[in-house]
Amino acid sequence: MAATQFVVNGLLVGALFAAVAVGFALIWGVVDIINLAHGEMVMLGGYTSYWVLKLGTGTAESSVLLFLASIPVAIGLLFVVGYLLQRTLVSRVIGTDVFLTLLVTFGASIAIQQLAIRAWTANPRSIQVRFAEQSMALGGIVVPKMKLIAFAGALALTVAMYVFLQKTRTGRAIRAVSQNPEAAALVGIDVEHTRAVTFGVSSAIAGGIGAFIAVILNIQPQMGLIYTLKSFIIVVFGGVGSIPGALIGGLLLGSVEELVSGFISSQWTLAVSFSLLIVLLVVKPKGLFGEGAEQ
Amino acid sequence: MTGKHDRRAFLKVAGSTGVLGLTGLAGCSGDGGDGSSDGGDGSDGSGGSDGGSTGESGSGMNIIKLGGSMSLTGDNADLGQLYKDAYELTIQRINESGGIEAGDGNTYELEMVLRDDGTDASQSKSIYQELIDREGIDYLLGPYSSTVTLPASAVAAQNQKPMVEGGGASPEIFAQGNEWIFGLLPTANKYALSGFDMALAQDSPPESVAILAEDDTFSQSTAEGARSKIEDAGLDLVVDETFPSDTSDLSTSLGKVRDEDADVVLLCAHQKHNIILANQMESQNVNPDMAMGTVGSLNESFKDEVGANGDYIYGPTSWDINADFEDPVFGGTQDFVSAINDNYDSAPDYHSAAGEAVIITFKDAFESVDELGPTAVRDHIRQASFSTVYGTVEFDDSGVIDKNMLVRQWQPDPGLQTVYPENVRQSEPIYPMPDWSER
Amino acid sequence: MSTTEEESDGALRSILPPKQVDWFINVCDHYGWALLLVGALVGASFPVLGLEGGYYMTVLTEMYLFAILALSWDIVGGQTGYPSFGNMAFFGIGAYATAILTKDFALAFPTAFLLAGLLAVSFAGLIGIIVLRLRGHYFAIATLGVLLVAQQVSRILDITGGSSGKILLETPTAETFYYLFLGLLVVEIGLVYYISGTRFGFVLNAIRDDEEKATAMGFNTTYYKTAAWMLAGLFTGFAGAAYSLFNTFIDPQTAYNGAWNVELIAMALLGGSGTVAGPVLGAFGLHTIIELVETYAVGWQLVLLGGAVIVTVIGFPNGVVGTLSEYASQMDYYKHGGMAATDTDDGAEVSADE
Amino acid sequence: MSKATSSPATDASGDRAVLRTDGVTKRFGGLTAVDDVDIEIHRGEIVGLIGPNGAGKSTLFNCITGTLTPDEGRVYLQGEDVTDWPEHKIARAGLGRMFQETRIFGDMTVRKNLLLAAQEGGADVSSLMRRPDSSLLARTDELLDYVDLGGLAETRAGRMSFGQQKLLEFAMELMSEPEILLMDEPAGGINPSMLGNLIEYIRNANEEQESTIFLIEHNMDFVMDIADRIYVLAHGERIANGTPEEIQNDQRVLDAYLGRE
Repeated sequence: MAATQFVVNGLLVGALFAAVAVGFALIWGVVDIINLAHGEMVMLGGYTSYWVLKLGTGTAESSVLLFLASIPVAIGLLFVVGYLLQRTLVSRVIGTDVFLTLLVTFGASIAIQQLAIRAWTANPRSIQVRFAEQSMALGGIVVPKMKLIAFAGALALTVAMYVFLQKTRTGRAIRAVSQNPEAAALVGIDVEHTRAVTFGVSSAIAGGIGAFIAVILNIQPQMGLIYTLKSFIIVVFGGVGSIPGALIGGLLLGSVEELVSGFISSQWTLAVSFSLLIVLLVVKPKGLFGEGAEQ
Repeated sequence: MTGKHDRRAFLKVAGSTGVLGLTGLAGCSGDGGDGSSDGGDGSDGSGGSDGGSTGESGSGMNIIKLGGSMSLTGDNADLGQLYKDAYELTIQRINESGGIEAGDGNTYELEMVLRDDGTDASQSKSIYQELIDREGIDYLLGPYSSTVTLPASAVAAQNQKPMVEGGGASPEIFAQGNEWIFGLLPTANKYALSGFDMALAQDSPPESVAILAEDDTFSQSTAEGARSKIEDAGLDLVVDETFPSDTSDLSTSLGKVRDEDADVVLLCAHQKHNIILANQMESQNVNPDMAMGTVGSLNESFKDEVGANGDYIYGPTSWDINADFEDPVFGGTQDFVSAINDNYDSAPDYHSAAGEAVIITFKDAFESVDELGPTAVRDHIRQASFSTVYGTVEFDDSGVIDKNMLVRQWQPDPGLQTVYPENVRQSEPIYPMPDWSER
Repeated sequence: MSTTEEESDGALRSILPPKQVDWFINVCDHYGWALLLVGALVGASFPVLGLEGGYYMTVLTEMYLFAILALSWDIVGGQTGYPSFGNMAFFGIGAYATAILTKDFALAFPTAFLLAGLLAVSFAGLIGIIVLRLRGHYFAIATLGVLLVAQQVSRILDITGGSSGKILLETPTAETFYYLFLGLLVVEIGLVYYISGTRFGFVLNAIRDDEEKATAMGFNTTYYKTAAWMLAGLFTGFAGAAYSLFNTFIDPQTAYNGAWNVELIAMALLGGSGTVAGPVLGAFGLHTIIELVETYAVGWQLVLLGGAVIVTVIGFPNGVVGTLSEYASQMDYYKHGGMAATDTDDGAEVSADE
Repeated sequence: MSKATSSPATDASGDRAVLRTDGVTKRFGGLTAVDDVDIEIHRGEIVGLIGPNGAGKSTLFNCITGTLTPDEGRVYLQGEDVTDWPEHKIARAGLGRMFQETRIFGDMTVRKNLLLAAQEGGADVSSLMRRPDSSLLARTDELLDYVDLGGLAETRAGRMSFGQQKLLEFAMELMSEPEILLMDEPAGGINPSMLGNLIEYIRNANEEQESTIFLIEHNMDFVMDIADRIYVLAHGERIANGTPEEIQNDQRVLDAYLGRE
């Protein structure tokens, strides 16, 4: 019984991790960059939604619909942030040493985080969404309604991303650039723009998830790193370039973490996830589901 | 205000490090040279060794410098600001009223050098070392939070400078045989005790307790104190979880609390986790008789974030804002409260009062010793006894104030109320707290 | 790997003729040992000349400390091309080892110090075998993982004092630490300088430039990179071993400080990674700046660190020393005909196999 | 163990083989990239390996060098079975390799590239921890002069042109004096004048130092000109073996390969 509850908790938040990781994986696959500032996009998305509600209504309490209405704002704004991040900074180091790309995004991460602290203080914030009953019980398993909504939202964003990549013109351009930038350029795709759009889309999804996190957990300027790390673990689990892989990886990571924290102690979750990561990297470097994690 | 003095200190520092900066960069390049020809200004030396922390101010008045670091940015910036406000206001009042008539017959103005440690323990040591060596400070103001205070207290001991602090409550700080540190907060292991006393005095006292503790030094000490109390009182400890500081989801732990049906939930953690607790208790449908957070559950910013979810939550405080203690600078507690409210944005709480008492502790010592000096001041503080807005200050042998916590509760109607002990309480505690479905 | 910048630097050329730079670098190269000796003597003379224990001694000691850390990082990150984000794990192990050995086991500091180094190096060997199989992104994040796990473990264990850490009040004098860090630094510079002129050093560089080719040439690269990694672990561990007592306090956050890890990478990069003098100069320079910022621009340190990292990486990826020597070698190349004796410029660098 | 089948036609008997493969087979998934291939190369020979794209030439090379381990069959270097040795050990035993795309160590100086290639002293720590002695330095200068890179010793290798890098790579192989040198398309991507130089260097090395060379090449003029003997692979199988003239007249080869061009 307890285990079921832990797994349910894990799946509920795991979907959020997965959606964040999908964007991370997309940037990794298409631009070949590990975006260490990806977690900051989650943070900024959360704050966007928070401030939209707070400034719009004077309080961070909101109805479900009002909250959901704030998400497109977060998504739109973060698209711009991601697009600009690529255009102004990341594009300058593409194709150089891996490690330089890591440092640039890490530098961006620190700077964004610290500026956020200066702007909004380090205090945690959260958005309150009111229901008559906050949670429902399904056969002894407690499921908070808002988490369920966030879960659905995360899945929707992930699926939207998938469809976008498969069905739209821009999506095809992104996939073309990911497979062969030179060839893509030859057929008339603006590679730089496409990469920036990739950054934008990935950041937008992260931003949308940030808004959900502001409701079900809380947001804080330094929250980003942990989401970046989780994304990395998930992508390695799922295999670079595989959206279904990332989704399964996210749900898996969420469940593992909750089981560890439920049966052992939450002090061990990070250690366990990273140990799993290292073992997996050594034993099965292409991920559980991936085709090409080889650098 | 201290702005004028700060600027002068600033210029002095600018001069000396300028030399360091230039020579530091002028190393040799090329393979093999280690370039250690930099920073060679032994002649400049440490500005402090000669000046001491007393000197002439511009107006001809003697000055005594107090120095310390505070969490002005970073995680605990809000609380750090409370100390800074209290320090500033108290020093300003002392100087306005003619300064300190010290035991050596001279009159001194106080000056404060306060650096930001960004709530980062690894900065603490070098900041204090710098204050002692370069600013020549002999009397140290402690930083906020136990993690930052621990290394700072070691610097005080090594340099034999007295440090009075109102922000570090871990018993570790006072367990080192350090004779130079004085703490104005009850040690962390006492934080939860009054809460239990209150609960046990109720008509239907609790039987089982759940502890959720953050894994930092302060929270672990509060949990430790609570555990022995639970054992002594014959209570049943049904959940005892430790979680890392960066956790932002307590739902699995709270699920256990719900499943075990604990009567008391004790969260040994800071403000961030109190916010999570308040929100997730609702979403996880956890209905204990009492929920208490050890630090950060009584701040206004906590209540702002959680709204009605914060109702009925308890928290300990070392100071009753409604009390009326005599104070040599402000007159009384209420005068202090209104002075802070008039001059600053944040409403005072026990952190502010402790900050005030830090300054008064030094003032009292300066006035009492025959000869100003770190050792004499330290010796006086050890046996001093005086009243401040914070209450009566007396230190025990390990250097901690002897004080118990009061308990306050967020109540829906009047707001924050002191509910324990009975002789000072404003209202009865609302115990047990109503279930979520009944709110 | 790295890009060359052929940008026209006409203005620079007139202020700083490459010839002079070339000459200067040659001098430094030829008299490397003499320069090191002079540097060591100058460093050693400060306390004799009256630098007393106190702020400046602390700052200098910390500069040496960071130079040791940056240079150690560079042995693996710069020379061998394995950028580690987890070097501070060795530091933490060294730091806790001396703290525990001196406080709980009452060992003398020198014994504890040596044991701590040994412990750090064994740990490096063990971890190296696992993580050095990974490349690029995977290596970087795996090392970060090692750092975070080590930190979390020290937070949980009792012997490390849990999250409270350990206060260490009985410590050697400030002068002792000054000389200890200076000595460590001088020894390390000497060693790295020597190695960079041996075939062992060449192999490390070869691994950085093209590990497959190095293997095809008959070098067991696992062996060399593990050796480099352990060497870095040794010096980082020693630095940590001295630091805990120097700092009189150690806790998980201080011992396994992720921000420092980035700081020391920035130092190596700023000075010029892959060179001997670069990381050392970078450490001296950046630490000075950080000290200044801490005093004057309180609260902006980290923003500046982030900005500095970005500017360095984008504008200056070879660092000071690297840029200078590249600049000087341009001279050399054109003097000998440069691209003249050439041919079709490739473009065909898309690797077909692998 | 050894099947000792089909020795090559031009086998000068008694001459021990420098390199011999015996039924080497490598599969990837369902695909057999190299199928039961026997090869034998003798001291002082220049042997070509040709075949259409995807014939398995590079895979065969990788099996020989130890980059890949063959699924079946053995590889012998100077009579010793090296099939299961790690790549670096095979290299150290005297097998040199030039990759298809030029691979030098771009961020190191030209001289360091050469010093690295020198095999003297082996790979044990004590010798690696010594600085290179003057005779070794003299040799690097000599070799650089020989391949027309004199004066560029202290230049960062990655700074040089593509052709110069190719020459450096070749000089590195001369420096290491391998028992046998495997070259993957040495003529690829360099201009005709430099190709002339390269042919001359290869010839000289072969004649003066008795170097043994095994090369993959698509440039037919080049390979017919330089090779003593040629193996032809198609679909992973060895379909022919003989002198350039024999190969040019072999119907199977024409069908499988030349005919298509």
